[in-house]
Amino acid sequence: MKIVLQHLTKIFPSRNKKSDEEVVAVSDFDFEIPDGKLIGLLGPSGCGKSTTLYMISGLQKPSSGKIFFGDDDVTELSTENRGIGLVFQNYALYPHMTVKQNILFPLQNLKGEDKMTKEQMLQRAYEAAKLVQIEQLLDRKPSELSGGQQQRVAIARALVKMPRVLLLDEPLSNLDARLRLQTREEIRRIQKETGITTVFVTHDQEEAMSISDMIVVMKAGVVQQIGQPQDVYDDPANLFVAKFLGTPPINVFDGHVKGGKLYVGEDAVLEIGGVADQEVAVGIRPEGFVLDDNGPLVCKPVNVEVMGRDVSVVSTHPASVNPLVRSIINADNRFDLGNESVRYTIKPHKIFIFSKDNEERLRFEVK
Amino acid sequence: MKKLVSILLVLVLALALTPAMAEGPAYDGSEVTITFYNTMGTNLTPVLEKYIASFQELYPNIKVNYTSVGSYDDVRDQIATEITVNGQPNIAYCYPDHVALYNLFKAVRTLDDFIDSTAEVTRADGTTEIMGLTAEQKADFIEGYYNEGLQFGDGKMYTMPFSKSTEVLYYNKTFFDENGLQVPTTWDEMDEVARKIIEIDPDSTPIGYDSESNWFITMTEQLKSDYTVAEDPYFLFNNETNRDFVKRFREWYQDGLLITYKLNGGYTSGRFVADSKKIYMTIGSSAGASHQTPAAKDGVAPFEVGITTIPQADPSNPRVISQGPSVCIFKKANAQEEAASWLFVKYLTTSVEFQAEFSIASGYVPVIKSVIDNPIYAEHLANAGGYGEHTTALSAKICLEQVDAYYTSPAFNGSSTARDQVGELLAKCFSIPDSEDVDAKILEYFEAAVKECVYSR
Amino acid sequence: MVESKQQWKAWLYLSPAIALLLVFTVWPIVNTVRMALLEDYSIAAASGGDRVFSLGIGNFVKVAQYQNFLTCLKNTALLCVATVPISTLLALLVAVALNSIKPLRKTLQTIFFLPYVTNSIAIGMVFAAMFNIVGSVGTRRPNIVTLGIINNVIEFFGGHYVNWINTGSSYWANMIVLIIYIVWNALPFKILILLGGLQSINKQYYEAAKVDSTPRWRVLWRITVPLLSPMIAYVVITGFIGGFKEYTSIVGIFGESLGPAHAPGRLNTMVGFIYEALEQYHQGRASAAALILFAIILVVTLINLQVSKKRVHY
Amino acid sequence: MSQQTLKVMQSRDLKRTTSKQNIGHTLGTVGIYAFLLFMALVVLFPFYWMVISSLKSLAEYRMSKPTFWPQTLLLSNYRDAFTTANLGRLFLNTAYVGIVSTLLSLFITIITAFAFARLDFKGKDLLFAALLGTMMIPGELFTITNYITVNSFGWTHTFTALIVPFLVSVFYIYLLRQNFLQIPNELYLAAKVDGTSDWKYLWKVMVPLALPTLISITILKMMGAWNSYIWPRLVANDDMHRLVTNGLRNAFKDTSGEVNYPVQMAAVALVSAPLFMVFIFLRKYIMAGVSRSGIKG
Repeated sequence: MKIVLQHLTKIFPSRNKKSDEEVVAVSDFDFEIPDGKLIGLLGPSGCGKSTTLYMISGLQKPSSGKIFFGDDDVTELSTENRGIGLVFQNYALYPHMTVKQNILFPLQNLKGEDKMTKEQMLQRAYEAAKLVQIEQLLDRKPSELSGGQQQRVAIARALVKMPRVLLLDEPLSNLDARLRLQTREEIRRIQKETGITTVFVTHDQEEAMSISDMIVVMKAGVVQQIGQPQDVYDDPANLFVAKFLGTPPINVFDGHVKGGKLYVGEDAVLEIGGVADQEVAVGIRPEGFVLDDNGPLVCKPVNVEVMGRDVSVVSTHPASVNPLVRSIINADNRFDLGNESVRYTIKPHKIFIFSKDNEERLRFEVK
Repeated sequence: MKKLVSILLVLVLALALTPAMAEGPAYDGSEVTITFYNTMGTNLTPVLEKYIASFQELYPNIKVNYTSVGSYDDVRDQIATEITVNGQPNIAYCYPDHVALYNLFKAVRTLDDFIDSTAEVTRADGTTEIMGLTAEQKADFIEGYYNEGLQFGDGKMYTMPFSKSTEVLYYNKTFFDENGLQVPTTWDEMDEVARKIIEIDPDSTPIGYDSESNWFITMTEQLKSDYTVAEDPYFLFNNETNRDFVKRFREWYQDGLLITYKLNGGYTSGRFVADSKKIYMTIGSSAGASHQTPAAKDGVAPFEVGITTIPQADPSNPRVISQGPSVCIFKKANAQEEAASWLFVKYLTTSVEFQAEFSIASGYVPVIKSVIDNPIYAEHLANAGGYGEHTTALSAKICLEQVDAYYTSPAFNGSSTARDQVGELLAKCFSIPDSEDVDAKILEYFEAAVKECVYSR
Repeated sequence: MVESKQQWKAWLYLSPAIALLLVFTVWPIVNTVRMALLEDYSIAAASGGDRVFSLGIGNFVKVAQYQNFLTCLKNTALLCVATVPISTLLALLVAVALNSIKPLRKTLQTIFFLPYVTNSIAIGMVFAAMFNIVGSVGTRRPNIVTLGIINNVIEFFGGHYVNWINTGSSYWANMIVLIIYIVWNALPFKILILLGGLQSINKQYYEAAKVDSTPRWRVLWRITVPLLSPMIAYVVITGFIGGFKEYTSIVGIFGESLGPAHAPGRLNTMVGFIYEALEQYHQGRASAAALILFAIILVVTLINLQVSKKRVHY
Repeated sequence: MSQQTLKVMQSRDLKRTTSKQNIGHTLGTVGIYAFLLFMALVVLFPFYWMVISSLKSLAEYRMSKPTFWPQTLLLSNYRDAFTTANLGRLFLNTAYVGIVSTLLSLFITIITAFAFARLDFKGKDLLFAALLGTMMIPGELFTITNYITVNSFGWTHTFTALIVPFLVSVFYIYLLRQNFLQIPNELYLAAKVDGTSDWKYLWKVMVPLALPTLISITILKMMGAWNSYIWPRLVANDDMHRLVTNGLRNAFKDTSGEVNYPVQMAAVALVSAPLFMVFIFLRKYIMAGVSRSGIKG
């Protein structure tokens, strides 16, 4: 089932009664989610990603725009009738019901021809439980489960009625790091197994990148970029997207283009074309640095973090927007902290420049 | 033939004259149901039931229901509410103040036309009676009780006395005899005796009085001073005579001779029967004799109870309060209900057997004099004594001895407030400390009480 | 929040309550207003037939002119201000303490339920037994039969007895007893409500507090109270409303004279005034006084609601 | 955390802290128990008084110096209470009125509180404020008007008159609304996603979660039926419909018409006993509460 969002906009009236200011939570969201894909809605908190999810679920009505499930306009359809599954950030399990009762609950609400017999329901509930591997917990109360287990119950409850669309609201945020890794794989597995079109919301770019077929990066209600995770990472549309994706994050410097040369501070790092002379923001991915004793970029090393396969060199640079510049280099390169300075050349496809005015990407040719 | 004509003539005349004589409707034997609100507990309802049954033998078509409605005040509140939807009972226990309230609704049936009616009604057993009271029946009522029905300012009869009590003086006869003390008949004598008692037993408070209100009102009667009248300006109790007796009794209280219910913080009877901090004389309801009788310890009563009339200001003009329920009949659209109610009221109030039995069961006294000749009641009175259960009969006996002394005070809208106010006033004035200007305070309190009464109207 | 266009659904849910309220609450209120605005209105006179009542504010004037009107107002306010915080605080402490113990917990909970099956007459009687002095005090020749348990305890610890409620007692002694009595009466209900509320607080907050080595009292003030605030707001607001309607407790201790024998009426309240007026069948006057009281309670409740809006965390 | 604080925390003598902590904890616990026991005593005293009063003779009850233990235990009061008043009938009437009015009242309270807590409609706040407002007028003022109303419906001397006028309690609606508001919004949203109607959500989720409050309301409402006096006396004081308190007030009088309190207390204790049993049974539901840990955060 593909989901089509047409000019989706959500405006909240101002909370403060005295001012008439309205809050635009989502602005003109236009997107088609292909059938059977896993889509990650990504952005910092308050960017409108949850609102978008809630509009897809029907829990919130768009101020304008339309939502289609397949070819059906569901904009006016209420949540109960949309046939979706939703996993809440805090799971929202019914505390007074056992796991089994929680999973059965959506089935018991089915009406008309969807109505099932008791045996069918139990069968389905058991299948759903098995899918998320909680079949041995069916008679427990939510309070007797660990966070990860609760999360699985929530997924089972969302899946049990075989929804047309599965929506996940920050599904991993309440889990510890290891569980998070494990669970996101699980979500991916389940999604692949069931083939249900799935939208999930997260503020964790790594999470989004690792399992999504496509990601949507949002900021302040406006979609910044849509694409496959690697494409968005390699080709960010603006400084915000560049900064938001990647760990460690991209290094940003003040720079300028002058006479076909890109300067980072006073260091001319690259010869480029297609960009007029101007002040720019320069973003360099950590993996874009190459140790080179004759490299144009000169930093002052502070610390070396060994990460096993890689080594992260932490240094300073006068033009850096952040206090520290972080590069990732192959561990084969021995690096001596005792040096006065460290010099890099930059991989041209790992460097992005952005307009100072609107932070839009400025594309250039490498000369 | 001539005879027949003359009989017819008499009949016609009688019929023609009936309206002029303002006779009440006669009961015609139709089926009616009447209700009777009272406050009887389960100790009394069997007696009532017995006499309802025997009444219904005479009038099988009159069905009598009774409802026991909590306290006297509960009866009043209940009826006052029911009147608003015309749902009042036919007959109810009442105190004069209650009737004054019902009169605001114009809901009470006056009884004069029934009392005077000479219409004959036939009973089920074939005998007849007249609707009204015969001269003998009328004369049989204890006058003071009967006149209570007439005190509503217009000279009309609103209530019939049902069962009565008064205040009597209980005294510790054993103590009085041992110390050669005279039982007081006047307030002056009481003063004297009390001062003697306090010397004999400094731990005691010689006199207890249960009802401040009764005391105040009785004193105005005994002193022939003004209390209230049933017309403007209604509240006359703020006068010098009254202030003076209040001041005098305040001295008693301050000297430790006297305690009242409110000032004592508890029943004075509790101290009358106690072993220490005793009260030797207490004035209370004649119906409460059992409370004034000490429980026997190991089969021996601690002391003998004496009962006598309350002290007087002027022995030649004795005055005691008339208490206890009367009954009133409410107006109803169906005149037959009113007539049947009257018949029932008449039956209960004039039945010697009922009055005797009810009085024995309740500790109240009968409202008709001839009960004394009733063998059962006579036997009851013969049992009168100062110990145990015999005190109840003794107090009844004392009541019956002072039938001429009963007074009643006017009942009108505001009379119940006046009653409450003078009671509070008495306690308030008694407790004025010596450090203050007693006369000025008394005057101030009297004025405030009158103001409160006027406000309540 | 789901934006529902189905207004009618809400009204459907509300309809039974609204229907019953219209008949048994709103209509009597309307009738109250009517009676208050008819000069010298009395149901007795009205149903007697012929009297016609003219419109006017005479009833309100009459209420204000009552010689003890200010006393009534003062007592009402004083009792409210004193009893609500005390009873709420005590109930909170009991509820929290009850929630924090293990042994004896069930037994104590049961004990705190017992007041519900205790007849109200018994409660009144106990107080007389505790504070009441029987006998005469403050006369030239005092003669005390018993000082009451409380005074016995005071004397046991070497103090001087206090004339709490009897002839010659001071206003403040009366007030203290009243406050104790009212607090005592209000406690079981408040404990029940707060105890119920406590059950819905997630234990994790307490665990978190323990990890942070938070002292007990701070846990109470910084965690329990805020999380319990909806229920606290409830008991405070209803407590104020109840406090303004205080009357029966005064009768319970001082009898119908509403004060010690030397100063009857000294402890009268607004509702006491209303009762008296009703008893004298001055329905107009009673209605006017009720509306005045209503206005006062309304203002206080609005203030309460405003405060709780800022302080209550849902 | 600065180096200094770290050092302070590390250098603490844990052993001494442990013993200090134990002492502090024990003292605190003792304090809590002392407080609770004292309050229990205070709260329990009237109940104790009710029981001992029911065992006193009338004379002892009227004594100036109240006794804290009856001089002679008069169990006959209980016999008298049982035989004089028609306790069986009174009890059945009261139980009937209590149960029916509690059930109906709970239903109305639940749906009304739900509307106020969960549904959006125009004028909600205003209506709620108005509802609260009705609590502020002394109910005594309503008595006569309501009596006239009930009478015009022809309800006098019926159980209906005892039940219907008091079905709506703003007091309880307000209480339950507060409770409903505490239930996390997510559960409602989750239920929506699960295809639940508002109605079903109310009964399947909110009501079970508010069970402690609902039981509190049940107790209060039942006790109301046990204690109500003025209204029942007014509208249904006949043998078929009389309730406990009315029956008891009338039944036990001494000769002078005064209430025989000891016997009355015995009767009260008798009729309260089953109620007490029910409460003991319900207690665990109130105390059990429903853990909210299905919700994180």
